[in-house]
Amino acid sequence: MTKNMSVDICGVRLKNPVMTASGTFGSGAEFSEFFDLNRLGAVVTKGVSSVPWEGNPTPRICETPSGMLNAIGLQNAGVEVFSKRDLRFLSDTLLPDSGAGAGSGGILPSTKVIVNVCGHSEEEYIDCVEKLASERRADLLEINISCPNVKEGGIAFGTDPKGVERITSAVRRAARQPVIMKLSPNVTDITEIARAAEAGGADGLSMINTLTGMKIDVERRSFALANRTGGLSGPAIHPVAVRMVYQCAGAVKIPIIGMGGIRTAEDALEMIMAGASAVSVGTASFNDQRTALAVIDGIDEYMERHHVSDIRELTGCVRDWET
Amino acid sequence: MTKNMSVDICGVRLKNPVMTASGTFGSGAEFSEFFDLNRLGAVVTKGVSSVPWEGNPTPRICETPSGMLNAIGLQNAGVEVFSKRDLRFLSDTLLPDSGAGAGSGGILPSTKVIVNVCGHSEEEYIDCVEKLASERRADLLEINISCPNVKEGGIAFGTDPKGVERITSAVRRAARQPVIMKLSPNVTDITEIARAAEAGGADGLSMINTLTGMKIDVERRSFALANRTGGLSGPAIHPVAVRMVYQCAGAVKIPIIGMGGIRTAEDALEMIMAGASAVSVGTASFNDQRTALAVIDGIDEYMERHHVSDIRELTGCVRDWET
Amino acid sequence: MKYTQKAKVLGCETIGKNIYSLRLQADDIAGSAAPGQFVSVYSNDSARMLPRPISVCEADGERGILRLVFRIAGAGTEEFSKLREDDEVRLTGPLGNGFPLGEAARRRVLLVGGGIGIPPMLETAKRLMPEADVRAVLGFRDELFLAEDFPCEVTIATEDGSAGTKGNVLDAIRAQKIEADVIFACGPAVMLRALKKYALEQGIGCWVSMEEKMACGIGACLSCVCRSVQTDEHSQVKNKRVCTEGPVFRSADIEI
Amino acid sequence: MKYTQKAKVLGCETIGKNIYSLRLQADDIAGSAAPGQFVSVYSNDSARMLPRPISVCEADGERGILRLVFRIAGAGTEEFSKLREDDEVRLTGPLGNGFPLGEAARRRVLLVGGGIGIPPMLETAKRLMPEADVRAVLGFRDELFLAEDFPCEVTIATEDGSAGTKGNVLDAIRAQKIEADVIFACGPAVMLRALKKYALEQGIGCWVSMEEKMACGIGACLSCVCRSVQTDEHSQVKNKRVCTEGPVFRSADIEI
Ligand SMILES: Cc1cc2nc3c(=O)[nH]c(=O)nc-3n(C[C@H](O)[C@H](O)[C@H](O)COP(=O)(O)OP(=O)(O)OC[C@H]3O[C@@H](n4cnc5c(N)ncnc54)[C@H](O)[C@@H]3O)c2cc1C
Ligand SMILES: Cc1cc2nc3c(=O)[nH]c(=O)nc-3n(C[C@H](O)[C@H](O)[C@H](O)COP(=O)(O)OP(=O)(O)OC[C@H]3O[C@@H](n4cnc5c(N)ncnc54)[C@H](O)[C@@H]3O)c2cc1C
Ligand SMILES: Cc1cc2nc3c(=O)[nH]c(=O)nc-3n(C[C@H](O)[C@H](O)[C@H](O)COP(=O)(O)O)c2cc1C
Ligand SMILES: Cc1cc2nc3c(=O)[nH]c(=O)nc-3n(C[C@H](O)[C@H](O)[C@H](O)COP(=O)(O)O)c2cc1C
Ligand code: FES
Ligand code: FES
Repeated sequence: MTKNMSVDICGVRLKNPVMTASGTFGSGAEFSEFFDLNRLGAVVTKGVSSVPWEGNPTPRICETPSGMLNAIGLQNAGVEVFSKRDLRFLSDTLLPDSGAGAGSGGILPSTKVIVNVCGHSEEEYIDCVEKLASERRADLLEINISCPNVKEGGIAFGTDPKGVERITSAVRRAARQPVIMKLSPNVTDITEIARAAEAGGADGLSMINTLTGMKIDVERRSFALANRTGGLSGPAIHPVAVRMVYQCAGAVKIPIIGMGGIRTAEDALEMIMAGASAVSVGTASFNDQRTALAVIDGIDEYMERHHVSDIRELTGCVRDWET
Repeated sequence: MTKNMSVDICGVRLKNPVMTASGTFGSGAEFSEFFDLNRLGAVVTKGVSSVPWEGNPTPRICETPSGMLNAIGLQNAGVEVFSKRDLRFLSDTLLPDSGAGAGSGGILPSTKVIVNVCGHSEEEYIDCVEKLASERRADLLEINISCPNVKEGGIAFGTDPKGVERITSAVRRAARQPVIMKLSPNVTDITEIARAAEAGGADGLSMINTLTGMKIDVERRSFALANRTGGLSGPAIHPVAVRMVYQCAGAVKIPIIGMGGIRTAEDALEMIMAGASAVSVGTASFNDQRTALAVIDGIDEYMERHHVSDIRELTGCVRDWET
Repeated sequence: MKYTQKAKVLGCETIGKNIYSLRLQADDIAGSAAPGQFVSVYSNDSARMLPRPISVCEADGERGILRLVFRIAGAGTEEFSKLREDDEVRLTGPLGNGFPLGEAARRRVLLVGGGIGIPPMLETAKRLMPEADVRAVLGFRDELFLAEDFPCEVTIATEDGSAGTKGNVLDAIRAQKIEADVIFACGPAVMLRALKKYALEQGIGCWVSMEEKMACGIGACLSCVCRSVQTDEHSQVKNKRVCTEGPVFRSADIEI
Repeated sequence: MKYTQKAKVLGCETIGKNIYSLRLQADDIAGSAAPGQFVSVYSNDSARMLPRPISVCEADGERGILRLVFRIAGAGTEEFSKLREDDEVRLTGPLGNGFPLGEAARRRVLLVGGGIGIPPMLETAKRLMPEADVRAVLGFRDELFLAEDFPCEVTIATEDGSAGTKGNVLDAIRAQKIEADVIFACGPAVMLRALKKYALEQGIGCWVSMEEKMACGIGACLSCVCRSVQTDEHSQVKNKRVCTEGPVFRSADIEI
């Protein structure tokens, strides 16, 4: 059967809807020892800021049932080194569009690069986004306004609709690439935040970032993380993520990249059926480096088995239960 | 070593800090085939309303990684049958206070009964609470303002601070027993809700109820639950619950009953160290009927091993990580 | 009396495509299980919190051996299919009501099993014989399983016609002109719905075993209800718990 | 080259209180592992997402056999302790840098292992001999394990004095007046801290193997950093990844 798995996100064509979640995949170099990055729809890079960040003290992570907490604190080498080293690596590694053809016999798009950006303040976001403006290898920008581990900025922007609209339009003005706003799930009404981002001019949404959580080491009677709280990710949060994607797909018109606990093709298909145009695999890559590939292959197998010729038939297709 | 495990919740003395989470334990009759309910600090009964409720269509539940979604929809036989049958059963089953003495050689309190109350409207809550006023076997009331599966009332009250304060003071006025407000975790700032409940006169807080989630059956392309969304519970949500208990323990003076994903004594101790005065075991009882007992025994063993003579030494004792 | 116990695996073997037969040393449960009852089987994977309800296929009370026959339907049953001798698995049971054997005494009983609904009919047949006049009609998609274990006369229906009557169990009942005073059945909802209608037409008693997702398995959580015609005494609404009032119901009493 | 592979369990046996020795058929990894490197061991329980880093205790490249020695520290290692012959477990490795064997060539090398830090010193000793002049100091709480497997001269310290010098490894080094040109060590942070100081005093080189919680194990997630004295080239801040720049560091280069 000829099948089309390619999707369009904010005007950028992906060869398939599967990418890697920011911060769980570095810039891809380490994972490229385990599989060919050219199989992915896109690589989403670790959050980058205008200058290098130290991040939080250790312990930065701990395991929880079907998930983990992290408080990396957005350690990163800064946008300059990122451009010179990480984007260069991706340029060298990712092949150009090929004629090997999607179902329709068309062009098979190359693996795209989505650069995740963080900042302590509006100015820092703008500065970083401007420095990325001339980078041809940055196809899309994903703006993290929801990292729970940064005191200033970060989560504050992400939970207040007015703040979200403001930062979105400021970034939108400064950016040359399409802008995807990455939302925090730690809110009463995610659709309000999604609509604010859309109103601010966002080209797309990524959801969800991590749920704020805490673990206590009862033997030591101390927090398990030096930062006290951390972000919960992994299969544990998948039902919350699917719910939020579903809610927002009904509330906004811009495309949604769904993430949160995806480990299998079924998990990814849930997101897609809930309304996501594409998906990211995060924590599950820590359990098996090749998870994203297995998800791609599993979606392909599902489409084959169910005679779905175009993945887009599945986007938002969920219906009520009937006996 | 003589140890005191007994705690005081809103002026009611419990023999130990472990109880059962509402809705996961019926009224205890079914579980009494598996262990002696008199071992528990308290039995918390399934949500009861002024008249019988039908609940939601099936499927009402599904499994998720380290958790489950439920949308029972608060089916219950109504407060009249509840009083005649369930409270009668508990009266007959639970022994009176005994002289078998806590550490101090004092009286060992009997197992208490906490009645969980739900309603579609303020009037229904009041009506039900008034009908329970004369019930001597209802030691405490737990008011569920956070069930996500009820269209009117329910979650609406639970996420708006003004609504929480209003319903709390209305119930407080109508109730003869101490009132514990049960909070929803589906909010941006749980401390705001907790303070509103305290301002309304709540004697204590229960947290957390379930996180709203969704599962999609990709083979059928339909929601896994007839109700579309359901409440996520089980070990998956434990880190979120611990975080919220910790936040609220710093924000209010009234005691907190911690719940959400407790499966082991360590999970319970995390809640206690985060600031909970008592804990409830919910979903984990579905995996093993005797989970609550194992938690009690495990806390006892921990106290022995760490030479903790009074459980209250552990309440809120968590400290920062030191290398 | 319900028991929660660790059971030791005596053997697990495949008896059809994706169908497994698991023999367990489970003294307490095997000693008290009745046909049509089920057990909750718990996963050894800590991410899977809920029990899997599986019917009693055979219960040898004297030797304390329980036989479960199941189809791989997802991760839980897949895990069980990999159990090896000497592994352990935790069970609660026996649960539910079971078939009303008294209704069958000295009458012509028709046991109807469809697909993975066949296993509970085996112990039912064994307990009813020889007092009752027992006949079984078993419906399969294609490949047969368990049919040879039945101690009574067996009529086969297969969807692809590879054995017995081509069609479903009702096609076989009609083709063979099987007469009965009472029907006990387990199988897919469509089959039970057809049997309910058939029993009504024939004016005979019909009991069916229902399925619903379960969390506690013991009547406490109200996950597993089915709609009943009359208001249920326990719930005070028209819902009955499959795990407690069922899984076996008089077909006239419930909506299928 | 790093590999992710399923390894077959050849045997798992206890060699001390809560200490287990696991032998695995893991051709690719065993074939390329260097001493001081580690592997990520993945749980078979789907609720445990993160790998457990375990040091290479022995690697027989020719036969493709890897030996891991670990202590039960929690649910993951408890699960591994129950592995039986023919079970499978997934691994990634070899990971990290390993000890700088070149620094030891033709010199007096002191290998120091404390508690569950002893296992990596075994393969290190085997690879250094006979070229280098190797001596090992092993510190235990009470019961000894692995000490007899070392091919070199071994000095023992026990906290309770039940064998060797009563006290810690430094007490033993001082008591035995052991001299060395270079130290390779693995063990608890307090021990490494003391050795770092000792090496500074003695003016000798010292390399230590560090521990930190890990998520990816391959350098991508920045979970596992330790503080470095100089700005790290990769991170551009004073953090080094234990899984990649380590686990073995020159003690003078990092904060312990
Ligand atoms: C009273 C009763 C008796 C049963 N007897 C048998 C039997 O003898 N042999 C057999 O093969 N199957 C039987 N089933 C069906 C069996 O319970 C499911 O196939 C099994 O639970 C699937 O689990 P899974 O993890 O493989 O699938 P998954 O789909 O991964 O399971 C996910 C969740 O859904 C539940 N679930 C999935 N399907 C069903 C179902 N059909 N009924 C109830 N819960 C379900 C599971 O228990 C689990 O909690 C019975 C069901 C009931 C209610
Ligand atoms: C490079 C390296 C090499 C190691 N080599 C060995 C060895 O050869 N033998 C041995 O017994 N132990 C070794 N350890 C420690 C071992 O990784 C932990 O004891 C193990 O991960 C505990 O897992 P658990 O599930 O039993 O404990 P839990 O406490 O339940 O684990 C929970 C989480 O914390 C992590 N964790 C817990 N303790 C540690 C620790 N000390 N270091 C890193 N992560 C930890 C686990 O990996 C897991 O993700 C090594 C650690 C590192 C970093
Ligand atoms: C270790 C770690 C680091 C992360 N770093 C970032 C980051 O830098 N920027 C960001 O937007 N999200 C970051 N995230 C969030 C993930 O991109 C993702 O939104 C979240 O983990 C949910 O997906 P998952 O459950 O598949 O991991 C990080 C998550 C983890 C676990
Ligand atoms: C099946 C089910 C039914 C529940 N019914 C109620 C209820 O009637 N009233 C209520 O306040 N909470 C109800 N809850 C929420 C639990 O009491 C508890 O707050 C939540 O499940 C988190 O705890 P756990 O993770 O230990 O289950 C229910 C939970 C489940 C799983
Ligand atoms: S499964 Fe809980 S009531 Fe039936
Ligand atoms: S564990 Fe991910 S960088 Fe070291």
